[in-house]
Amino acid sequence: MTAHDPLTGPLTSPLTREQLAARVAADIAPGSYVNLGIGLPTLVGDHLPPGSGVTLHTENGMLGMGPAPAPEDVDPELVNAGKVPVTELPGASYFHQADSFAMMRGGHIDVCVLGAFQVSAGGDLANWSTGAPDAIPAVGGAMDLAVGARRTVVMMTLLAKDGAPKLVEECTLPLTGVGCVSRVYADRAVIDVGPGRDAHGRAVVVERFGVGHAELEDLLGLTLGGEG
Amino acid sequence: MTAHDPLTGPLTSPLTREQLAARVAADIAPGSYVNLGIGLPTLVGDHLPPGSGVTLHTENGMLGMGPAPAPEDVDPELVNAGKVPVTELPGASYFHQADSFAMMRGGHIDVCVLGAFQVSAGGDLANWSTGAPDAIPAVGGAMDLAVGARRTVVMMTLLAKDGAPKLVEECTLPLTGVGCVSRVYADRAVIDVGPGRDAHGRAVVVERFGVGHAELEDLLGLTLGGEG
Amino acid sequence: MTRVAGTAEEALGDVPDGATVMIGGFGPAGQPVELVEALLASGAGDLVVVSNNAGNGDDALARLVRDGRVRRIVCSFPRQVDSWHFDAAFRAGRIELELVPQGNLAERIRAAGAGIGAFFTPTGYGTPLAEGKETRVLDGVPMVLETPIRADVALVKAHRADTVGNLVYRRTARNFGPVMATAAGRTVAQVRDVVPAGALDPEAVVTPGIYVEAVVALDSTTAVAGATA
Amino acid sequence: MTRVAGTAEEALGDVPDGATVMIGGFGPAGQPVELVEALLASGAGDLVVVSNNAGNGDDALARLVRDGRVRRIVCSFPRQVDSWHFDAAFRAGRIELELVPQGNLAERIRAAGAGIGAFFTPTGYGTPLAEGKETRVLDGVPMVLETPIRADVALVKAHRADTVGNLVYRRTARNFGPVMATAAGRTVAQVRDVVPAGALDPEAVVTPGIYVEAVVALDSTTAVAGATA
Repeated sequence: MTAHDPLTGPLTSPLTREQLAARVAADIAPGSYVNLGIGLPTLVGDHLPPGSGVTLHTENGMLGMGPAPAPEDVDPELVNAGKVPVTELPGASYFHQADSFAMMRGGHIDVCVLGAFQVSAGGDLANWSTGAPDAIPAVGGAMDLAVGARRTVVMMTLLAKDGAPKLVEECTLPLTGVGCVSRVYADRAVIDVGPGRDAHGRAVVVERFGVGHAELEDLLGLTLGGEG
Repeated sequence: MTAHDPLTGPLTSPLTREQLAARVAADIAPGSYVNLGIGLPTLVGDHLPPGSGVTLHTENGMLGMGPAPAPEDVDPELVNAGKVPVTELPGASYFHQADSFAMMRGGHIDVCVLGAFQVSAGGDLANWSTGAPDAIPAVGGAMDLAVGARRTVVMMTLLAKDGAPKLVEECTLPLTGVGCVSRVYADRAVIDVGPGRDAHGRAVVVERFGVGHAELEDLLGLTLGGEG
Repeated sequence: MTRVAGTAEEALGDVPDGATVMIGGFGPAGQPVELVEALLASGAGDLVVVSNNAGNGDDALARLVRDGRVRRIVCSFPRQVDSWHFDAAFRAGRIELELVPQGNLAERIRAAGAGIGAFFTPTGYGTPLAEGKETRVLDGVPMVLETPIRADVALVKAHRADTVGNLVYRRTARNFGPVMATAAGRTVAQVRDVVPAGALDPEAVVTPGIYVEAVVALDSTTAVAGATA
Repeated sequence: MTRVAGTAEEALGDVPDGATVMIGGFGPAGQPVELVEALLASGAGDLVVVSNNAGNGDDALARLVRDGRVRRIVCSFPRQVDSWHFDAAFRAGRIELELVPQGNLAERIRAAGAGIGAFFTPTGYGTPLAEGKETRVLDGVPMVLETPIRADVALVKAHRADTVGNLVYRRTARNFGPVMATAAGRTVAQVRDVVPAGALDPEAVVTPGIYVEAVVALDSTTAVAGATA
């Protein structure tokens, strides 16, 4: 299995953040309506080819979001869900929070790309709480995004900073949503989970980046489908 | 008990339709938001004093509805809930059906004036179906209006064309809403029902027009409160 | 991504037999007349129609009913002075009717578009239209559980579209269009004209283009006295 | 009938101790800063605040929290890089938190304004935030029953009002304002300017005046680069 064309041929090492963003972007069909979660997924916007007709939704109330403004054009009343200044593209529209989440929760967004602390083979997602006892809890739109889009995918590193696998048999952190993730895009592999897992309940490797199938299984401590 | 001032003193006969409309209008506080049901209640609009600041809602999607247009200004896209052409006053706004009924159902309309086939002493309303077996059923917004406004009042003749009382102990026709009407404005009397009925469960006469208390009780076949 | 179609037929596309079709409008105001004509011409039958009314006079919806193409109608006010085709079909038992209070109709359609599985409302409690439905007293108010209404196709009329499918409406013709547009697998809008993306005020868009699969400009769409932009 | 007030204090009016107060805004965008300052100055305490965030830096909401004036906050995202006052109060157990997913927050507020007694949503199912809540599988999807959130007073920021209280907003500062305005006993809006009734396009009004008890024009309300009408 080889890496995707835009990444210029088979890779012998994990993807960089930008390569990973490009890989996610390559799977987004032209004309899609897309929500990019805060953090890593935001990078995907820079890799959507011009003329693809992809429209970005931001759940704080806008369709047709454009890239960051020039410093002199920053408008504190035009921000994305990460409260970062953005711009307005032709054909944009604004709506209030209930309408914006109705758009998300009603299944109208084609693809939602989220970050994650953990994803399970069954597609469960944990991305809002580290479970640390002294942490200040905050959830924002994470739970709505997780279950609302037609297709929810995760973009993350395969391992946490401490080396712990983030693709797991069962999530140990507080859940964001149950069985909601269909694919994980990680630095070392693209892996189908949830509805796309195989008949044995195994996550299925779609593509590997500089790592063998067995090595991937060792890293994760999981048996994975999609051998070969 | 005497008739209301605008009606120029005590009356010795039942109110005309226009007098009744004026009587209803006299009880609407300045600045109120009001919905007038189709049919008889529509007449109330003509009796709201200029400068009263009363704003009319029409449930097909408008606040700030004005009177009928001149024939040359009729716009088929500007109609009231009875599908009759109306006009737009300064400060008007348009909204879709879910927003319009949210406004009604959420308790934001101060007063809703409805017609009725029957009203019970407990404030039950029957105004959408004659119960005739061959009738084509139709309900429109009647059930939403009945229970949605802060105060729902009924404007009707006290007796049906066949002489049957329309204020009754219990409605026999299919209900529109339960315990939702607080006052009945009729050609022969103003009568409180529902939450305004007395401790004996009797409807309470507030005002009579050309008819004695006992005579009213005879007409209706009911014992009524508010004697004297 | 929204298609800009050249004709009502092209905008309508394929509507299979048995489809559920929402039709906007409150009486004639906001009724997508040419799209319903196209639906009539398409020959599709065994339809479930969701619409506030059941046709006026001999309009296209009335003719769909007359011709037995509508198996079932979900509707708040089928009876009108000129609803003779519906009246005849109903009395002959040739059409099923689900009568829904107008506010429940709007809210149930919104629920479908917004991903709400069911909701409790006071409307209809204790009336024949709530018979057999689950009830519950919430905050002291008796309420009825109502479920979403969704469709395969929604046909709506708006005033103007842009090329990415954003819609604005005109006066009380707005009525059911914006909620129906959210609740169908595919929404088709007829408009007076289609302007370039960026020509509509983003603050004033009522239906964002994400809800609109196709638009078609038809001169007749806003044929009213004193119609302005 | 909407009051046009001359100052933030006059617009705010009386907010009793123990009141539930909705505060619009998503972070700083759309936050009614001067109205919250007026609330702070009013001395009202024991408040329940409903707001997406729990204050930024030393802004008025953060100072309400710091000064122990907020008993409980209903909120989707209290944690921010500069939410030090909330963080300290929460860790010290001086404030109760009801953490609500943002879409549930918006929809529960809308439900209060729309007369919906409760609704089923998939959001949060199977997570700690749905613990103890009623669940039901609807159409094959497991859902959670959520209830309305209402307030005594809503404080919102809009871009412009007319003299009968109609509001239009600006860009993503719209966020929670329109739903909060529907869900409170009394809604107060700060705006950049107040224009005569009839000066706003009736098709573009976002919050109809029926929802607005008072408006106040404050020059600072839209203090942004490139702000236009």
